[in-house]
This record gives sequence, C-alpha cells and structure tokens, in this order.
Amino acid sequence: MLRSLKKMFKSNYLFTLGVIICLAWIIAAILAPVIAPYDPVVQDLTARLQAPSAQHWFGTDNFGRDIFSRVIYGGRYSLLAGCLTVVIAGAIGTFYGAVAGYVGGQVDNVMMRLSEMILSFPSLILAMIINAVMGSNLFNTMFALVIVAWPTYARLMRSVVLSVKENEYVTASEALGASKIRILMKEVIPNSITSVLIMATTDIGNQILMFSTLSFLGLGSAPPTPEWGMMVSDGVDYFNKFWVAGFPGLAIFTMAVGANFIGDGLRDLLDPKLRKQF
Amino acid sequence: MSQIETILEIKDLCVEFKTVEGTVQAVDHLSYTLHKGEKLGIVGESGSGKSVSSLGMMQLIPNPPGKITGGEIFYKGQDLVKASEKEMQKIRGNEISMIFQEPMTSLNPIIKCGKQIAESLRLHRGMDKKSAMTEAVRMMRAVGIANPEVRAHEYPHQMSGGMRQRVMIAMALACRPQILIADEPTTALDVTIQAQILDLIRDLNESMETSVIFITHDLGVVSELCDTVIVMYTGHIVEKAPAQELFAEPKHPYTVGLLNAIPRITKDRPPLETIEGMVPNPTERITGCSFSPRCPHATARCRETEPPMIQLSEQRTVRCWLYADKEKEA
Amino acid sequence: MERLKFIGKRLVYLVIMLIGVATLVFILTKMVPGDPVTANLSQRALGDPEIVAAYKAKYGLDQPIYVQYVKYIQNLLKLDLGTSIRTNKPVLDELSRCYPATIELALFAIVIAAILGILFGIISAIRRNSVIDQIVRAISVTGVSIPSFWFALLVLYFVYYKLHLLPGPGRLSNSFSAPATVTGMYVIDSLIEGNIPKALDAISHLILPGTVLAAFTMGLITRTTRSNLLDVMSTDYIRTARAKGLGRTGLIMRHALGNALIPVLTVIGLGLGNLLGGMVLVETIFNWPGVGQFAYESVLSNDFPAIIGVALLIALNYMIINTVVDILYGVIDPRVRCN
Amino acid sequence: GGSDSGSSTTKETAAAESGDSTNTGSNTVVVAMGAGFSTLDPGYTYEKYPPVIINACYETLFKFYDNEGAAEPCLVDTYEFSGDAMTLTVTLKDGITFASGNPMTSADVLFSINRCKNLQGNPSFICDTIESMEAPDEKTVVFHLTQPDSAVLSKLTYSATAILDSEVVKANGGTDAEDAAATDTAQAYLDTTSAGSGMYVMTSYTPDEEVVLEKNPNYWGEATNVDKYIIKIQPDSNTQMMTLSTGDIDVAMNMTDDTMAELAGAENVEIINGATKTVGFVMMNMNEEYGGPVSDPNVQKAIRKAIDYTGIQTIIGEGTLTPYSIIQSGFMGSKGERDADYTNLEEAKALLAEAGYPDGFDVDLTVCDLDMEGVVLTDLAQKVKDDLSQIGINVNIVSQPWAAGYGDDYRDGKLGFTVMYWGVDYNDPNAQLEFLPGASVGLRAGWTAEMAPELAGLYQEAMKATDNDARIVVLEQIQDMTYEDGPFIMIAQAPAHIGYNTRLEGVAISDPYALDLTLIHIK
Amino acid sequence: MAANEKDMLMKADHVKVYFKGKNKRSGTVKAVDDISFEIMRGETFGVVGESGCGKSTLGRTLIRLLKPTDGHIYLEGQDIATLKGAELKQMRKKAQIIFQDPSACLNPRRTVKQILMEPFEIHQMGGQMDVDARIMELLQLVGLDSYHLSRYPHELSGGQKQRIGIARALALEPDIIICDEAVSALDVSVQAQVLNLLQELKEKLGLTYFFISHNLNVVYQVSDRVGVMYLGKMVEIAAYDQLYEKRYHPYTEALLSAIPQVGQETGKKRIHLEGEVPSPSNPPSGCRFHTRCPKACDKCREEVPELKEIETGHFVACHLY
Ligand SMILES: Nc1ncnc2c1ncn2[C@@H]1O[C@H](COP(=O)(O)OP(=O)(O)OP(=O)(O)O)[C@@H](O)[C@H]1O
Ligand SMILES: Nc1ncnc2c1ncn2[C@@H]1O[C@H](COP(=O)(O)OP(=O)(O)OP(=O)(O)O)[C@@H](O)[C@H]1O
Ligand SMILES: [Mg+2]
Ligand SMILES: [Mg+2]
Ligand code: NI
Repeated sequence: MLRSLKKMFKSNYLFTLGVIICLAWIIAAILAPVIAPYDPVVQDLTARLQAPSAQHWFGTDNFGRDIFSRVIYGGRYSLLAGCLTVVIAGAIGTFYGAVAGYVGGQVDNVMMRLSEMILSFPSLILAMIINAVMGSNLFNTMFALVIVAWPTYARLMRSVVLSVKENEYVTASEALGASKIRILMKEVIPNSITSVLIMATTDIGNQILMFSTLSFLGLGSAPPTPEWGMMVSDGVDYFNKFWVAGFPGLAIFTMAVGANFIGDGLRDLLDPKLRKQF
Repeated sequence: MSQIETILEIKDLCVEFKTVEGTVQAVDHLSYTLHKGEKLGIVGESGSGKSVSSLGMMQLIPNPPGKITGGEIFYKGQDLVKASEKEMQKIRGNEISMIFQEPMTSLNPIIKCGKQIAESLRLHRGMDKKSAMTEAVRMMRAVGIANPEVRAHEYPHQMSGGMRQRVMIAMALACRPQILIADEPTTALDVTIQAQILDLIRDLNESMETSVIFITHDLGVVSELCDTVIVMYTGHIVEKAPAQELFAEPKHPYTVGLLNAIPRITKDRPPLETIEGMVPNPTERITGCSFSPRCPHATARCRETEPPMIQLSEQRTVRCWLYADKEKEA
Repeated sequence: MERLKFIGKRLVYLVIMLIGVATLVFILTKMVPGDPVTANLSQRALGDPEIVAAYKAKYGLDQPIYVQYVKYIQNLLKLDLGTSIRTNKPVLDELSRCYPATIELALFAIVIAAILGILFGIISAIRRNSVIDQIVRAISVTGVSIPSFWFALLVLYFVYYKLHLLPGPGRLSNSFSAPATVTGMYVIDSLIEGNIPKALDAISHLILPGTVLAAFTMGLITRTTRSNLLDVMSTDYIRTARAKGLGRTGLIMRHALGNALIPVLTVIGLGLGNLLGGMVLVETIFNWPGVGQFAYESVLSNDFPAIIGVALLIALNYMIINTVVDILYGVIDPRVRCN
Repeated sequence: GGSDSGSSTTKETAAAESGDSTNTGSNTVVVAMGAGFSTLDPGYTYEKYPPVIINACYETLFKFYDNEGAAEPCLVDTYEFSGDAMTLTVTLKDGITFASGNPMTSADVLFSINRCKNLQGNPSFICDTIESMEAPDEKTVVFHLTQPDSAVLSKLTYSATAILDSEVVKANGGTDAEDAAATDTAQAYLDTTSAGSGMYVMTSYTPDEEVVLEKNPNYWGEATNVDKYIIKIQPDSNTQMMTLSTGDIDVAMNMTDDTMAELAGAENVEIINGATKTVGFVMMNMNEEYGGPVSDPNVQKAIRKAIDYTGIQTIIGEGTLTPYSIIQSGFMGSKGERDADYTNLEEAKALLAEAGYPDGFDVDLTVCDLDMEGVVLTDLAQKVKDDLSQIGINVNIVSQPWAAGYGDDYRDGKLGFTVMYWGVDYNDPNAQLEFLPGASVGLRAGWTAEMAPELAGLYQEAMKATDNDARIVVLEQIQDMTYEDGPFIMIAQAPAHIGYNTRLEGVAISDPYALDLTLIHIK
Repeated sequence: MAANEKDMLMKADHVKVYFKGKNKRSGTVKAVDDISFEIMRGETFGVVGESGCGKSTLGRTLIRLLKPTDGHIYLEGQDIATLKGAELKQMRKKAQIIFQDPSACLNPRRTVKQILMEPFEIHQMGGQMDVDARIMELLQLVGLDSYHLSRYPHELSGGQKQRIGIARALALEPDIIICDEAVSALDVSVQAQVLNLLQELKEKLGLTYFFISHNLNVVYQVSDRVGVMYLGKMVEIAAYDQLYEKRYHPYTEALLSAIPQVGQETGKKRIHLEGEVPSPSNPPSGCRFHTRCPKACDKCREEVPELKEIETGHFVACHLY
C-alpha cells in the first residue's frame, strides 16, 4: 500500500499535484497568522480597490482590506466546512446505507425511499430553506450541507454493502454465531468503506464548492469573516476589478481541483479493477 | 503419421508481466510444434503460463503490463511475434481462433448471438449481412444448438452456460480456422455438459481437420481428448509426450506427482499422494530446476542448473536431470 | 398486464414520493422563523395589524398548521398547488411559465455535456496515460471543480463583454420579440414560427449559460465514460472480439462503447436532474427567467406554496428522468429488458 | 393584440439585426431595470420598478414633473382644499381619453381609487387618509379626508392611484366594491396589457423577463418620439453595464458606482449619479431589553459621533449624501446634509465614558440580506463595525435573512441594534414622519410617544400644515430635534446610477418613478 | 450397516427450502424440495450434483444459515429448524462450515490472528481458556506456523487460506462440518493436500463431514456415504462401496460416465445426457430427471418417484426399481 502510494507519486503527476495544492492550502490556513501580511478584517479606505502590487499581492477590496490575507484566512472556513461536512455526512450516510443494505427487505425499501426523497430534492434550494430555518452562520450552513449530502453516501454504501454482504466471510461469521450488529460493524462496513473514502476525498472539493455557492447566495458566515464564496460574491460588484472576485474564486477552484486529483488518484490506487492496469 | 505437416512452431517464447510486486516471467523459453489435425493438450497448475502462452500466439497479451520479450512463433512461415497489428487481425479468428474459459462473460451481452458469430464471417470472408447470418445459423446447428434460427436472435444472457460455450465455439470455428485454441473451455461447466462439449470438439477436429490446442488443469479431460500432452510448470514445459504414453508412464517427477494426486474412483480408495509445498511465487526467481524445491528426487545439480529439454524418444521430451543420461541412450 | 402493473406500481410510488417531498418542504417551511407576511408586505403595511390579519386570512396562514397541511395535501391531490404569496398567481401557472425556459437550457446543457463528455472520455480512454489523456482529464477535473458562479462571471466578462463573441444574458436579442408560446422553448417556438434567424439567435443565447451549466456534468460524464470504457476494454468479451480479428475501431465502436455507455446513461440522467435543481445561480447570473430564479425569489420571500411547487416540480422531474433512464436501460441493455 | 404586433416587429428588426448596435436609428428604446416585482396591476404595485411602466401607461391626478419640488396637477385641472383641510375638491381636465378611446370621467377616478383601497394590497395604505369620495358631476371629484393630510397631493401621484379605464377593467373582472380583495380578478388582465390614459400601452409582459410598451394611438396629450420601449428585467448591474456598453440596451437603471467607472470613458454612453431618497440608517432600540447598552441616549450620541460618514460615502460611491437628519435631502423642507466634520472620535469616547462604558462594550448588530439601491446592508454594517471599533465598541455582525425572522423582529421592534434602509413610499416629506416617536417606524425602535412627547406632537402638526411654508417650519423643527438625538442615525442617502446611450436625451433620475419614460427623447 | 447401529448425529426430515423470486414472474425456486436423510456420527456424507441442484442450499440449511421453508432438522435430537437467538448461537458451536473460495471466505482486512480470534470473541470464551494457545494449536492442526498469524489473507496461497478456513471452522470444536466445495477452487496438487488434511482431522477429532462437491471423484474419495442430487431432490443415497458396485439411478450412471478419467481409452462408451439442467423455478413434472433420462417412460413424466431402499442402505428414487 505504502509502496504503491510512492509509485503513485512518481507516476501520477496529477495526484502529486493535487496533494501539493491541498497541502499548500491547509498549511496556509493553519499558519495564516504567520503568513498573512495584514489583518483580514481591518479596513483602510485610503487603499480601496487597489490592483495587485508589491504591498498587496492580490490587491485590496472595497474596504481596502488585503485580499491575499483574506484568502489565506478564508481557507480556514472553507476547508473546515468542506472537511467537516464530508466527515459528518459521510459518517451518517455510511451507517445509514450500511444498515439499509445489510438488513434489506422492507427496511431497506423504506430507508432508501426516504433518502431518495432528499436526493430528488433540489439540493441548493433545500440548503437555502434549511439555512433560512436555522439562520445563516458557519455551522448552520454546514448542517444544511450535511442534510443535502448524506443520501449520496448512503446510496453508495448500500450498493457496496449489497455486494459485500454476499461474501462468504460474512456467512462464515454468521456461521460462527456472530450477531448482526457485529457482522455489520466488523465485517461489512470495514470492507465497504474504501469506495466511500474515495468518494469522500473527491467530495471535499464538491462541498467546498457547495459551501461557497451558498455563501455566494448570501447564506454562510456573517461578514466580515473572510470566507471564499462570500468574497467572490462581494467581488461581483467590482466586476472590472478582476482581483476582488478572481483570487478567492481561484482559491476555491484550485482547492476543488486538488481534492479531485487526489480522489482520482486514490480511486486508481484502491480500486482493484483499475489497479491491475498499473 | 508418417508425413506430418507442421502448422505452428513456437521457439523460445518468453513473456513477462510487470506488476506492482515485481516482474513475472509468465512464459519462459517455451518451444513446441503443432501438427495439422493434432489435438494438443496443455496441462499445469494455475499460474503455470498456459493461458499466457496461448494469448501470446494470438498477440493478445495485455500490454501493459505484459510483453513478449523473446522468441518466435512461426505460422505458415510467418513470425507472428513480428507481425503487425493489421496482419494479426487477418489471422485472428480466421486462421487461428480461440475460445475462453468463461462462457458467461466472454460474449458481448448486448449483441445478439447470431450477430456475434456472423461478425467474424463478415470480417474475414467479406460476406454480406444476410449470407453471414445464414452461415452463422448453420454453424450454430453444427455445434448442436437446437432451434438455431430462433437462438441466433437471442442475447447471451438468455442462454445457459453450455449454450454460450457452443456459441463461442461456433464463433471460433465460423471461418474454419487452421488452429483452435481452447483455453479451459469446460472448466465452468458441469460434467455432463463438459462431456457434450468435448465430444463436439473431437467431432469438429475430425471433420474440419482443425488443429486443437486444449488448455486445462484437468488431466482427465486431456487423457480423453488429446493426442499429445504438454505439462507446464512455472512457465516451462516440463514434459511433452503422446497422451497415452504420458499417463501410462509419466517421466517428470512433477507429472508423476500430479497424476498421483488425482482422486480416482476405485474400489479401495488409496490415500492420495501429494506434492509437498506450493507453486512458487511467480515473482520469485528460482535457480536451477524450478520444481526442485518440491521434488522428492532433487539433487544439488537440480538446484544449481536448470535442466534442458531432453529428447527421450521421437515424441517424448522431458525437462529433468534424472533423464540426462538416457538421452544419450536414445 | 405485467406492463400495466409495472406502470401502476411506478405511479403509486411517484405519488407517495411526491407527497413525501411535499410534506418535507411543508415541515421545513413551517419551521422558518419568519412568516411570509413580513416578507411580502411592504414595510409600511406591516405596521397595520388589520392588513396583516387580512393577508394571513387570504392565504390561510391563520389556521392551525395541521389544517393547513391537510388542506394542502388535499389540494395537491387535486393538482392544485395553491397561489403564490409573492406573485398572487396560481403556482401552477407560474411554474408552467418558467419551466420551459429552464428545460430548454437544461436540455441544451445536457446535450453539450453528453456529447463533449463522451467524446473526451473515449479519447482519453483510448490514449490512456498519454499527454492527450492528461489534458482531457485536466479539463474534466476543471469542469467538476470550477465554481459555476465564478465561471459564469468569467465567461460573461471575457466572451461576451470583452470579445463580443456571443450574446450574453437573456433568452433573445432585443431585436426579436418572444415567439408565440407553443412549447415555451424559444428555439422550438421560433422554428414553429418559421423564423430561422430568431431560432439561431435563441440558440446563440443558450451557448454561454449552457456551457457554464454543462461544465460540471461534462466532467462527470468524461470521467465515467473513461473509466467505464477502460473497464469494458479489459473484459472477456472484448478479448473475444479481439480474438475474432476485430480492429481497434470496430472494437470500440461495435463492442465496447455500447456497454461502456450504459452506466453513463445514469450519470447523464442524474446530471440532468441536478442541472434542473442547480439552475439557481446560472439563471440569476444570466438573467434567465426559469424555475431557478423563481425558486430563489420564492425562498427569499418565504413564498411557501411556490417553494413547495418548485420542489415538487423538480422532484417530479428527477423521478421522471429516473424512470426514463430505467426504460432506456431496457432498450440498450437486453439483460435488463428481460427482468 | 400581443401576438400580431410581435410578428410585425420581427420584420422591422430583422433589418436592424445586421448592424452591431441594434437600436441606433430605430425608434425603439431598450431599458434595463431591476427585478423584484411580479405584477403590473396598479392596484397592487408597491415596489420600486413598476412605477416606471405605470407612469408611462397610466396617469395620475397629480404628478411630479421633476425630481425636486412639489406635486403638480396632471389629469386635474384645478384643485382646492377646504378651510379645515378635511376635503379636497378637484376638477378633471377636458378631453382626456383612455387608450381604448373611452373618455375619462370622475367615475373612473372613483373606481380607481376605491379599487386601490379595497384591494387591500400593499399600497392600499396610500388611501388611508381618504375617508370617502363623491363625484357631483362628470368632471368633479370631492375627497373627504379622515384627518388633515398635507401629503395628500403627493399621495395622489402614486402609481397605485393611477386612473384606470373602469369600463375595460370591469369588463375584465375588476371591481371597486368593499370586498374587492376577494372578488377582483382583473390582475390577470392588467398583467398582460394596460388600461390607462398614458402615453404608452403595455403590449406584453413576461414576468422576470421583459415588458413591451408601444405608443398609445389615442393619447390625448403630446407624445415623445419614442415609438416603443422594451423594458428588460436585468437585476445584475454588471449585466446592465455590459449590455449597455455593447449597445444591447439604451438605458441601464441599476448601475453601481463601480460599474459606472468601467464605462467612464465610453464615447456613446452617458452616466448620471445622483442621490435618491432611499436612506440607510442605524437603529438603536430605545427599549433596554432589546437594545442593551445602545438604548442609552449617551451611547446613541457617541455612536452618532463615531460613525465616519464620509467613509460611508466613499464606500457607497459617487452621488451619496449624508442627510442632515430624518428628512432626506431633496424633500421639501429638508435641511440638506449633515455637517461634513460632524464625526469626532474624542467626543464620542467622552460620551461613551459618560454613559458608563469607558472601555466600550460588545454588542450584536443584526443585519439582513437586503440591499439598498444595490448597496448590500452588510457592507454598511461592516463599515459601522469598523468605525465603532475605533471607540472601543466591539460589534459582532449577525446576519439573518429578511424573510427568516429578521422582518418579524424588525416589525415587532425586537431588534436591538441594526442597519436598515428605508425607501420612501410616496414622494413627500410626510412619509418620513413615521420615524417620529410613537409612529410606526419609531415604535420599531421602541420609541414611544411618551419618551418624547414634544417631538411626537409634531407629527400631527406636520400633517395639518397644508400650506408649504408652514410645513417647512414644522419639518425643520423636527430635523433639528433629531439631529443629535434619537434612536435613528441616517447614515447615507443612496445614489442612483443611470447609464444611457447618448442618442437619448431627457434621461434623469426620478424619485417617484425611478425613471420617467415620458420625458425621454431620441436625438 | 444399519442406521441404528451407529449413533445418529443429524437427521433431515422432509426439508424444503424455497426462494421466493423478486418479482412474480421469476417464480419460486424450489432449491431443496422435500429431502430426508440421516448422518451418522463420525461419517462423511458426500453430496454430488450439477450446478444449481441445491447442494449449497441444503448444506447451509443443515446448519441453519438458511431457514428451511418446511421440515425438521435434528442435530443430536434437537430440532434446530426453528431455533432463535441464544439457542441458535449455542447451536453454532456444534456445526460449522468450510467454503469453496478460500479468498472470499476470509475477511481481507483482518489478519490471520484476528480471523482465528473471532469465534472466541463471539462466544466470549476469552476468559475461559488461553485463546492464544488454542489458536497455536489450531494452526498446528492444519499444518501452519505461527509466523502466518500476522499475515493478511492476500499474502497467503490458496491452500494456506483454505487451511485457515478449516482452522476457523475447527475453533469451536464442532461435531459436524459442512464442506461446501471445500477443494474445488484448488489446484490438483493442493487439493490432494487439503483432502488428506480433512481426512486426518476427521480421524483425529472424530468429526463428521457433510461434503459437497460437483466432482464425483473427490466426493467418492472421501465419503463413507454418497448422496446424489438432481434439481432439489435426492435421487440416490448409498455407501461408497455400494455405489462403486452398482448405480441404480440413470442420472448417477450418466454422471459417472461423463467424468473424464485419466488413463481411460479415449472415446469410451459414454451415456449421453442431452440438454441441460432445467430451471429449478420451473421443474419438470413427475421425475425431475425425465427430460434428460434415456430410460424415461410415461410414468416418470407423471409421478414423482419416492426414495426407496433398494438394498440395505442403498436408496434410490426411480420408477425403474
Ligand atoms: N494481466 C496480467 N498481469 C499480471 N500478471 C499476469 C497477467 N496475466 C497473467 N499474469 C501472470 O502470468 C502468469 C501465468 O498466468 P496464466 O494465466 O498463463 O496461468 P494459467 O496457467 O493459465 O493459470 P490458470 O489455470 O489459473 O488459468 C501468472 O503468474 C500470472 O500471475
Ligand atoms: N438466496 C437465494 N435466492 C434465490 N435463489 C437462490 C438463492 N440461493 C440459491 N438459489 C437458487 O437455488 C438453486 C440451488 O442453488 P445452490 O447454490 O444450492 O446450488 P448448488 O448445487 O450449490 O450449485 P453450485 O454447484 O453451482 O454451487 C439455484 O437455482 C439458485 O439459483
Ligand atoms: Mg488460464
Ligand atoms: Mg454451491
Ligand atoms: Ni474442476
């Protein structure tokens, strides 16, 4: 596994690139207070809407705030939101799907209909309504994202579990007298989780996109929090000042690309079908 | 059997696979000849290179990871290893055909069976749609499919395993190839169905004079069907002999072990003899005779130097130091 | 008989799902702390309790929630979606007004996405690990990762504003008046009118928003096509076909593609469903008077009947698409047809 | 009539198609304006943009012919207040016909205004002070008022009181009966065409997309040379900027300061910046339960002193004004702008210390998702936050959608500290009297009449003064009393930015109508 | 060899296992249809039959991995057909199973040690004995070393994996083990090793096997008694030596003749069975074999033959006898 990971780094440039990009953003977000040259929320109206320069690498916004600093700090929110959403939605969906797939029958039927209902629902609108219900701040937005995201995991997990539970090692465990819960937790879930993990990596990118989309629509964290989506949304008003919306947009984009590259790479690495082609 | 016509000659064929774990020498200096009308059986344990060697003949080794690293395959004077993809396409399905182990997955699920058979006719014989279809139906009847006119318009999943294998055979034989390679065509089938298929192959071999290379791990099948047998172990041929001679008097210790390990229906049921140990890991390189770690007769010489193919009689060869001196006698 | 039963079952399922969705939205909208009165009355009118009460009565908002719910579901079963609080018109009328615009754009986008996606997928699968493959994969990842609102802005700014290559927002140029409504899709309606320049103009207006919408789905389709094609290319029946002497083109076109595209169909179906649900941004930015914009406005003004209406419409769409995909599966894949 | 006019325009425009900028040379003018409305039935219109269309298709008894100044007669020939200011008698002009050809009579006036009142729509409150009406003859209407209302003439300029062709409207389901709210079904009709006496006739309306106006062939007055208006609904300012610069549209009504800047050098585009009467304000609840520290009058003073008004002008952009107090600049009686050097951090700190908060305090500032003429309120909130941080007040911005609770809390006076805006309902300073203690907006800040009885009393005084000079005296008194005190700080009058193609003239910012189409000419 | 001489371990009494199809059309699959037989303690009961005839289903039902639709299964006199909960769990200690595919029957994410620990964890036997020592003992029993303990299944060869599977089945010291195609996936040389191992364990531990295979050679090699199944029915049951002497049922006869034997003359006389096994969801009327039977008569088409004892201990279900 480690050996093949090493091989991946050597052979799959896109994967390597993805890892580099994501690591860079994560490090930047963690070390934001060290890296960022300015306070992300302090205004300086004398330096409004300045183009990128040596003082302000990414220029300034309409309050004269340094966009580079804001982008660096912004990573904290976007990344956190993306990762947490995926972790929570993944956990809920995985368990839900595993139970549905493993128990089967009517239980499966009802559970899947329920998740389908949410799936068939326009996700953005659902998120908007949830946000309206709960009020918009970072955590409520994440909550909305989780609600929207988990059914996808549930479905994936269910389909994997359906095939995994046919494996003879599951029957073997049953023959030994293992309880259903034990079989689910020890046999079924560990062997089904890989594809969920792969999906989760790619999904981090999607969730960051989704989160920034909600922020763009004005549902997200409260200003002046430097959140990427909101920064793009603010920048839309300064359309001809490309840097105001451009850099935060680029940040979202690169982060999503990075996550996708990693996800793709992992898929190649872990999916035995593709793996044999290496 | 006086003027036997050689149709295929393989010389020192080597095939390698590059895998994550290392390089696998799947076929190692394989040489043999196939005569016209001959039924050649290849037996050996799983992973011994049976399939790869036959895929090598068709230039169908998945590349990457596989690659033919040496050797020649002469078919009608042409070296298939050096043949271009275009030339190979003319040969495949036309001169040399192949059927595979998995009848369930070897047919395209979304194309009707008749059409799949007709396809090679249209490809190689340049037939039009209609006459190709007629010929396909004829072929289906020839391989014993009842009601071929109806069956031709069915999809593979509507047929049972035995039926599908017949369709595969009909497809392979449609263009009346010189050589039919059958890679474990009956392993997935029930014994009663297997018997039907074996009879079919034997009949076709007689009526069409097609040479058959029959790959299997079931020595019983070889014994029933084949004229000549090749026993493979870790990419090598360890023994080659006419079928009767081989089963009556196996020479190579591996062949001997293999034969003794087969359960037979006898009254007194002697306990099975076993070959100790396991087939070595394919990425490992073994110096000397590759069977030496498991061989009860292994000597220091076996472990150091690889034995050559030793010609015992006109039709028998064996790769074992035990027979090194006998060669001179012969 | 079997078929009828199947259709019957499907219909019952559909109705149950829709009621479920309606219930879900109903509960959600009732949980919203604000009430639609504030959202829809003027700041001034809010000060007058009489107006507020009359307004609530008009939309039945003064009744207990369960009464509202039962009434709503009853009406729903009569295909009455109620009256939009914001626009004071039947929701059904509002939806039938904006739906064609959305469908037109979504269909256009999915066609672009499918064609490009499949093409890219094939190319990159055939030339696996080559430079072209890497480029195509980069494009598909870009499509999947680019924030659509940002992409929309970029495209508008450069292609429309700076370079004047394609028309920007709106469904038609000012020089054309909207065609008489038959389908509500301008391209088709213009063609029905026999006005080719207008149809072309309508198509050219579809390109930019269509591309932006298509980007994500195209990425997905490219990916799925590529990996499926690779999977299929390593199957036994492809080996059989090669052993038959088929060349590369025949192999891919006749044997591999059909099988590889079966799962792609699901992605296309899902993509179309998502497009319809994810229109909000693109429609707002491209000023496209479709369901997305309507939904956005409705959410902003707590227009419950409208929100539920949109949700039902999109859920219905989703389910219809799923059904169509299932049926197509049957057409393409004989294995499904028989079960 | 919609579909055949559609096909006739196709021909004429197919020729224009070839040119790059479509409209040059034609007598069609394309206007882009914002969204946010869904009906063009005058009886229901209340939002910002419908007046653009209603003003072109209908007429009102009175009208503002320019942006500043008072209402002047339009359909009315003469008018007269009774001595106690409780009745208003108007006589209509002669020879006025509707687009249908029907002559206008006092019955139409009664129908229209009663309908507006009885529909109970958003704008019905405009008629609140009208007790009843009578029509002694075909040309005379007598308004009986509930109380003296100095703003009644201004109110009668409002779109909702547009005079409808009662015959046509009735034929299409309209009614002015008491129960009109339930029985009137004319909205569907009035959303497809107009039934007024205005210069134009609406020939099509595609919600959220476009409105088409064509010349009224039966117009009784003198028309301009614009034959047709296509009004595109384009909420996004960037879109408008781009379409304007490419010549796709002739007038862009919702530009922002920044998008304007992009067009600054363009040769065929003219831009106007000017203040509207829409005003952004900070509200500090007088009720301590909600307001906490900001309910303290000294804290309110301190905050007023701490806010950087010029900074806010910079952020909102060119054309922004800081009104003197609650009556915006531009209204009759307004005292104009607040002193430019009003801001004084030292004084603010001193006031804060006096209030017992020498080190400042933490406070939540609730803000909703609305925007004021394109300026999002959160931007104002961020500026306020930054300014207050200078005197040690740590503001925590809480955003809450208008529809999801903010609106309710605002209405119920439960917001402690917020940034909000106010768009004038009808173009009259009296609209601003609602900010007085005890009045509807005042109460939202927990400002009851008992808290400032003197100021509260000025409300009635201002209503009674039908004489303009007398009004001005009262209004100035109100402004002085709220200059330094009270829970409202008017922080900026939002500018409007209109860009238009130079082939037009007469394009101007209009408070009552957003844009007066009847004044635009093609050069 | 009368049945009562030896101690009877298991008895199947009119066992039926039907699978309801997903939709109405696919119908009910009568995978096991009214089968009765007995298994003596210490014997190996072999079952042969073509693919899909219900061997696995029968085997799994015997140890209650599947619930019989009808009938009784007695294990040491206790009817286990309807056991539930704790009782079922207790029963699991007495009956175990070894599977066909050695790679599929071991959880790929657990080490050999974890796999072998599992039975003790499930039955909470950790406290009662030295589990580690027991695991070592098991390993030795199946001929493996302690260094295999930390390996993952994919690091082992097929034969080794199968040995782990056997060790796991032995862990709870069962009375009976179902071997469902336990050697079919193995190469000839390894197959012989495993068969010998099973034989050895049986003698050492006094086990009883229910040995399923489609390979008659293998079944014959290990069984004391052999049952031949066709389409959910038992058509012939006999001791191995009886079967060697005389096969009564035409199907058994045909099956035997169809197996290619090493060293036999090519083209030996063979009983041809035409056609394929009919679908178990729509079995033929009467004797299920009549569609392929060379000796079928009218009676076969109509009447279902009973399993009759033709000779002592030799049961046949055929109208010919
Ligand atoms: N696609 C491949 N990638 C990597 N290694 C391969 C591939 N195909 C075959 N090999 C290796 O080549 C060797 C020979 O394989 P081959 O399929 O010829 O065996 P075989 O004798 O046909 O076995 P079996 O009886 O199982 O079919 C094996 O060690 C195998 O691991
Ligand atoms: N869970 C199930 N649901 C429905 N049908 C089943 C199920 N399990 C088995 N069957 C059906 O029951 C019949 C008997 O299957 P079983 O697996 O017992 O056969 P088998 O004799 O073990 O065959 P093989 O030799 O192929 O393993 C088959 O037709 C099979 O399709
Ligand atoms: Mg093989
Ligand atoms: Mg089985
Ligand atoms: Ni076999």
